Amino acid sequence: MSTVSPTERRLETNLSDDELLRLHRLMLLIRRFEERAEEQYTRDRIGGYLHLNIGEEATVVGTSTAIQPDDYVFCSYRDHGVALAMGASTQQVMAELFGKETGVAHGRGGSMHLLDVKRHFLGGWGIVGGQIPIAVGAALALDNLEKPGAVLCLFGDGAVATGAFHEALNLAGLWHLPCVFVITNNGYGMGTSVERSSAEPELYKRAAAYKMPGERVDGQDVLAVREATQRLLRLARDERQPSVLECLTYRYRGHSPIDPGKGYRTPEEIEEWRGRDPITLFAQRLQERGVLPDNGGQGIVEEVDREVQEAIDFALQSPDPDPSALYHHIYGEAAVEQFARMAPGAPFGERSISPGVVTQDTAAPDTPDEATLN
Amino acid sequence: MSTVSPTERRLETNLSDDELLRLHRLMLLIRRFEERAEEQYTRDRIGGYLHLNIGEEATVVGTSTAIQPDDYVFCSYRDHGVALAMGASTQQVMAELFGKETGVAHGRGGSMHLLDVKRHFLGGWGIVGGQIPIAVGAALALDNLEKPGAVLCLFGDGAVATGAFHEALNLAGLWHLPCVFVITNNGYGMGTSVERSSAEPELYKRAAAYKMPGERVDGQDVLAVREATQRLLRLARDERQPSVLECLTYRYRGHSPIDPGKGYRTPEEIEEWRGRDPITLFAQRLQERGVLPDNGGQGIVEEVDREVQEAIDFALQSPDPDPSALYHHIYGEAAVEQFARMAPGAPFGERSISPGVVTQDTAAPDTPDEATLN
Amino acid sequence: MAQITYRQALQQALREEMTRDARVFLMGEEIGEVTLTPSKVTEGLFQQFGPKRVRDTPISEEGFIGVGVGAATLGLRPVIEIMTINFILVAMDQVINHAAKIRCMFGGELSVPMVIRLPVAQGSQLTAQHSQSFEGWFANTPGLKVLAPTTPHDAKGLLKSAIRDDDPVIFLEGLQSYSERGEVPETDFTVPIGLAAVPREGSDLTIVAHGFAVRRALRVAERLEGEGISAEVVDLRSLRPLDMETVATSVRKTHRALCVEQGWPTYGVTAELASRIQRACFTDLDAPVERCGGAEVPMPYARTLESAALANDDKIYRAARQVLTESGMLGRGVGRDGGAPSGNGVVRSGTPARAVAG
Amino acid sequence: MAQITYRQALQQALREEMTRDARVFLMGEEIGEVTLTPSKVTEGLFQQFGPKRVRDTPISEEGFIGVGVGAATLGLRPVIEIMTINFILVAMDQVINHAAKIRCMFGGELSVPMVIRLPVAQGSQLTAQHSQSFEGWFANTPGLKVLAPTTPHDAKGLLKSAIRDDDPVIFLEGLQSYSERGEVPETDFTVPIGLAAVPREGSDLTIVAHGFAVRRALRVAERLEGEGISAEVVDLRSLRPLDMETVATSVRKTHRALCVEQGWPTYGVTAELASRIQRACFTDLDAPVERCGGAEVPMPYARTLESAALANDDKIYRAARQVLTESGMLGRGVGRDGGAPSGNGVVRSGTPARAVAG
Ligand SMILES: Cc1ncc(C[n+]2csc(CCOP(=O)(O)OP(=O)(O)O)c2C)c(N)n1
Ligand SMILES: Cc1ncc(C[n+]2csc(CCOP(=O)(O)OP(=O)(O)O)c2C)c(N)n1
Ligand SMILES: [Mg+2]
Ligand SMILES: [Mg+2]
Repeated sequence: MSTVSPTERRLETNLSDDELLRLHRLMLLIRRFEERAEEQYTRDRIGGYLHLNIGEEATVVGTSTAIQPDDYVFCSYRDHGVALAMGASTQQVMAELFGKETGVAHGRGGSMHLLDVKRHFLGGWGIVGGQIPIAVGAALALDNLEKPGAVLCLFGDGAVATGAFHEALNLAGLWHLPCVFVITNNGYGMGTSVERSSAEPELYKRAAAYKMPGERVDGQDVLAVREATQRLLRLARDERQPSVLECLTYRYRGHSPIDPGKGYRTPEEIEEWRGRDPITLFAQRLQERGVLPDNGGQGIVEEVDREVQEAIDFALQSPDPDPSALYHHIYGEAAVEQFARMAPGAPFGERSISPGVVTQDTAAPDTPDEATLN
Repeated sequence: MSTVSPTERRLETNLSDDELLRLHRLMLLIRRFEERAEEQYTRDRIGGYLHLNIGEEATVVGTSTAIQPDDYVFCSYRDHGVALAMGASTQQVMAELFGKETGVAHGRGGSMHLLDVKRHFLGGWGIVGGQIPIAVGAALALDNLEKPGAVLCLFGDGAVATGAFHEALNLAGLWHLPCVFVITNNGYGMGTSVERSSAEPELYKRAAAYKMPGERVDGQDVLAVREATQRLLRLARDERQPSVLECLTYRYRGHSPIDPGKGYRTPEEIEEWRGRDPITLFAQRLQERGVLPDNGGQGIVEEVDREVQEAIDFALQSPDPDPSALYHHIYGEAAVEQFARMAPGAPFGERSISPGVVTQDTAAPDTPDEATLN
Repeated sequence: MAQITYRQALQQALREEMTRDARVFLMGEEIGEVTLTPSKVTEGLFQQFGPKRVRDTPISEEGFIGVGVGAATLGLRPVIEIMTINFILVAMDQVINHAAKIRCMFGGELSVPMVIRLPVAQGSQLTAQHSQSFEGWFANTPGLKVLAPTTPHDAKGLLKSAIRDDDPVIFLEGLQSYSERGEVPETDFTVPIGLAAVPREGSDLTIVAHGFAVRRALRVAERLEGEGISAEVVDLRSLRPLDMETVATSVRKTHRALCVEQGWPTYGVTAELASRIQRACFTDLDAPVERCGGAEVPMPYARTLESAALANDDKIYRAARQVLTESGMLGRGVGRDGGAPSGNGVVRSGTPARAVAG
Repeated sequence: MAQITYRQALQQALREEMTRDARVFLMGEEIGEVTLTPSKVTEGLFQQFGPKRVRDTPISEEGFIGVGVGAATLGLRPVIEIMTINFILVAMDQVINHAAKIRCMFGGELSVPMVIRLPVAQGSQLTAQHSQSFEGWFANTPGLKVLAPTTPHDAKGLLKSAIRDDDPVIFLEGLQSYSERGEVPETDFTVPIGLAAVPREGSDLTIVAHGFAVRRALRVAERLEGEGISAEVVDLRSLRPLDMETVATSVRKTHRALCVEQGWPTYGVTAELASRIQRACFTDLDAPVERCGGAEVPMPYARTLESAALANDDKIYRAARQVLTESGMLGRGVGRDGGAPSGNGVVRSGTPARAVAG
């Protein structure tokens, strides 16, 4: 892992105290949310994969809060933090992890596929690199529709090796699309270090291949991340110049629950990064400035604890999706008629035991296009 | 199309006269071979696609003749020139275009899939970018087997936009594999100019993304191309340092017979490039040095004409593959027994009209692995 | 009604939909500034609608199909042309893991109203990497719809339906059909998704096919008519959804079925058809459902080999005679000009029996 | 004979073949320096054979499968692990357009002795992009062989055969099977490619399956036995080549067939099986061939939905009873604990008849 220059302690910013506290609170919320999610996972209330942002909060919050209302955000399966920083309901996010009908994806997507269309968070995606061309497509839509706004596309260091990354960045550069590509470089893709996955381990330098500006920022410093993201988003919006931002950060946990995260990292390395914990660092700076009380803002901590506990309670009390809704949300409404001649019940329709019953897409808005466009 | 600096006319080289004449003769052979192939195509003796190197002879010959006996060469479907420069039999190459059993691929591959395993020419490939990872795989084999030698991988400017390019170059750079990536930049992928396909139109600069050296050379200057290729192959062989070489050249013809090649290029542009014809340029230099007689080496021209005519005669007289051999070369020998229980004639085997009869792979050597390794 | 080509019909559909709905836009290689696609369907549209509505792309199928998916999630209606079906292989992840999954995995909160146009062809000596027909793979994928128009009429009507549809549609075009002519209404019409057509009625045998194989089936039916055999042809038009009602109604009438495809039959489209027909018409069949497709080889270049590999009229004809023979309608010979069952080693033995071969 | 797990059996095969033949090498993500693959099959091999024989890769499936193809053309024998089958979608072009085509399109002058190991699983709440089973697409592709061992014995014997084979082999592993134990000879043995197995004999019904569905079929057969029904189970072991002899011999004996798969049945593996069975056993069948597979939806996350989507034991059991009922062997009810045919809207009507619904 490349070392990063130590975060500078000055707090030069024109953010108001309230705004600063909001960033702090979001980072705390993510940390707490994920610690509790981890615990719920061991209690078997959450299944499948569970990829945690713990340790990466400054990068997550610094990027996601840098957007304007017209912007859109995409990220990988490591998406809890982004969803929360984008303002998605803590309760509905937790409910999604619990696989409940009240979840942000109605229990269909789980941990990896959070989203909040109203807040322009267009999802967590499970195939490494897969969301990058899709994000570029969103930028193209803004361009074609002559909308303001830009797209923020987050992905990991591991995704840089995929063909999808390359094709997408070339298209964005070629077509001058408003998109900022953020590499959340936490040093590893599963157990593979950046040095073992990238011929050029200084990942931001890849930008030059697409004639884009590329820069690197201390991903533990929420304000530095936020400032850089804001600047590059402006460049995207105002000059249709896409760019690459590499944030150097670290995940404290393993890749997912089955990975203890230790086989490929030394205890010293983990300790070193913990010594630069983004929440602690920012809290210190806020205290120095007098924004946070000296007790580290115990009130906020308790508030966040309560919010997460309420989310767990909400999730627990929420209904499971009804098995009869299995065939909802597979196709749009028109499919009911289109599939009628192969469906069960039709004269020569499905006869096997688990046929494809097409039913109405109840959750989709009547005009999903317009709904998504806001 | 980016302009290239004019070829310098000095003939500084330590090649012998014979060697210089050999390069000249190869370029002539390719030009003549393809002109005649084009004519045979209009006479319907050749079918499918036919992608011509005409205009690109200096790049083709300069690269392909730079290899050492231990090296391997891969290229795209625009492969006639490479096959001939690699020393494949003119007759067997023409026979392949005619779809004859005597062709280099026994009539199975046609124009796009020439090869000559003995001479280490491992093929013309039809999917843009597809051969690049495969070439890296050959380099990996050399590495794993601790063989000397390097791999020369040719592809077009259009291939730079593919994910395969990116993934392959990253792997080669990461693993320090002996491979030289040659971009035959003829300005266009079909009707799309480099400026319309690549965010960074100076394609050699892409090398930096993989921490490789990248350079650009005048692709109309056979000696310059050859020198650069030799140097980079040495770097690959001796220091396991892969690299990118961009050769600026031009195809006089359209992409393939159905494309007149005019809708996207001005007559002026075409004329300009014809004014820098690689064969004429080299002939002039050879004449200046006195290697070629002042009549431009009419003897060589006639020799080449004869060679190509003989190839056409050979192809015409060669037998078509027998339809009964349809199922040859699909699988190795073991398949005959493996597929017996679904084959026609088996108790419950194939009953449809065009079943998959597996028959012995007669052309494959008994131990293809060792045969290919030489 | 005007007689126009399949190509013109598709172009009309694009032009009309682009005019009707500003959200519709095109992407693909060589579709715009110059039209060097084999289909030539988009000719003139760049000039009419400009560079943002008709986007020429680099050779980045995975990239620009992904871009289409993203644009669709924001409400645009991309219509993407892949030069031929063969090149979609580099983009399968975007089609299968993304386009087909999005509506479900996001609980209906996002949708992908996108059309991917895929010209399909076998033959013309295009060889192994350029002569494939794996549309069944898309038809195997929930979340996708798969259409395959055969006539100019259906080409226009179905493409319009596909563009207006809220789901990702794989739209298979017959590369061999672009110049075929047919009647196409000048009105703004659509052909509904999910209905097969019966371009020829008959009483002795049902031939089920899609795409270019339908044209072959029709020619074979004509040839059979000359021999006093009445064959009905079902043009599926849509592989997913699949109109089993039309197929089964026909087979229930004729008692015999032959399923034809251009691609490789083993695990191919005809497998599903034969399987469903035996299920729906178990007691109606006078002979096992027969299948006919291309030889199971990567397509070879040489003409001799290629024509042996294609699912050509003659093979379909012989397969048809075989069904009729097996059902007892014809004698054991394979008919006038059919000769021996085939030149490629098919050993037939009437109704299956444990043969000695071993 | 030693009782070892499926995982250990595969690992033994790799270790033995790597020891026997210096040309064999491994590639894949997370297979080496640390083993973070779900399969964990390669554990310890990096330490034993070093970084060139066990190559950890970046996330570049298209790239490193292509690298495998290239290394194979030069005579090496790559064995590539893709973390799960789902990720092969980014590399389809290298598998289908390259590995499968090379021998033919180069007239037999090159070959690709390569194995691609693909763990397959449904369930465990891995959701839409991580819970697929499209092995039929490979089985549809001439030039490939497709194996699917179910037991530790076959896992080892078939992997060794695959590595020694001169053609590209798609090797499907059951992600749910890695910890299952079974007897595996300590000798150097191989299981020949192209032969199905009959892990359980019976006389009333043939259940044909591959991979993890075989284990389910065996459990269902046991349950049926308790009800006096004798089911035979055919474990295909290989999808391409397909051992129709074993399948048809069984069906000819039992007169009833049920084909089961974990994936989506429409245009899936069971389509081919049912189609071939009706062809080979037309006069032997007492009921139409039945099929059972996963629900045709992208796999949802919630447990309630996921378990409704999986082709679980209960569904297979009910499908088996259905075949028996239709053949007249059982009464019209669906049996003791089967209850109504299903909770998801299947309307059954005995032998197919033109129903009124229309
Ligand atoms: C195409 C593809 N290959 C493999 C995987 C399995 N996989 C899931 S996450 C991951 C590592 C990704 O690392 P990185 O991009 O650095 O993101 P991080 O997990 O560190 O946030 C891998 C290999 C996948 N999801 N998609
Ligand atoms: C993946 C893929 N997409 C599209 C094509 C169709 N196609 C064949 S050649 C070509 C242009 C390639 O241009 P370039 O790489 O510059 O090579 P050139 O023809 O100029 O030698 C295209 C688009 C293909 N063969 N493969
Ligand atoms: Mg990472
Ligand atoms: Mg070019």
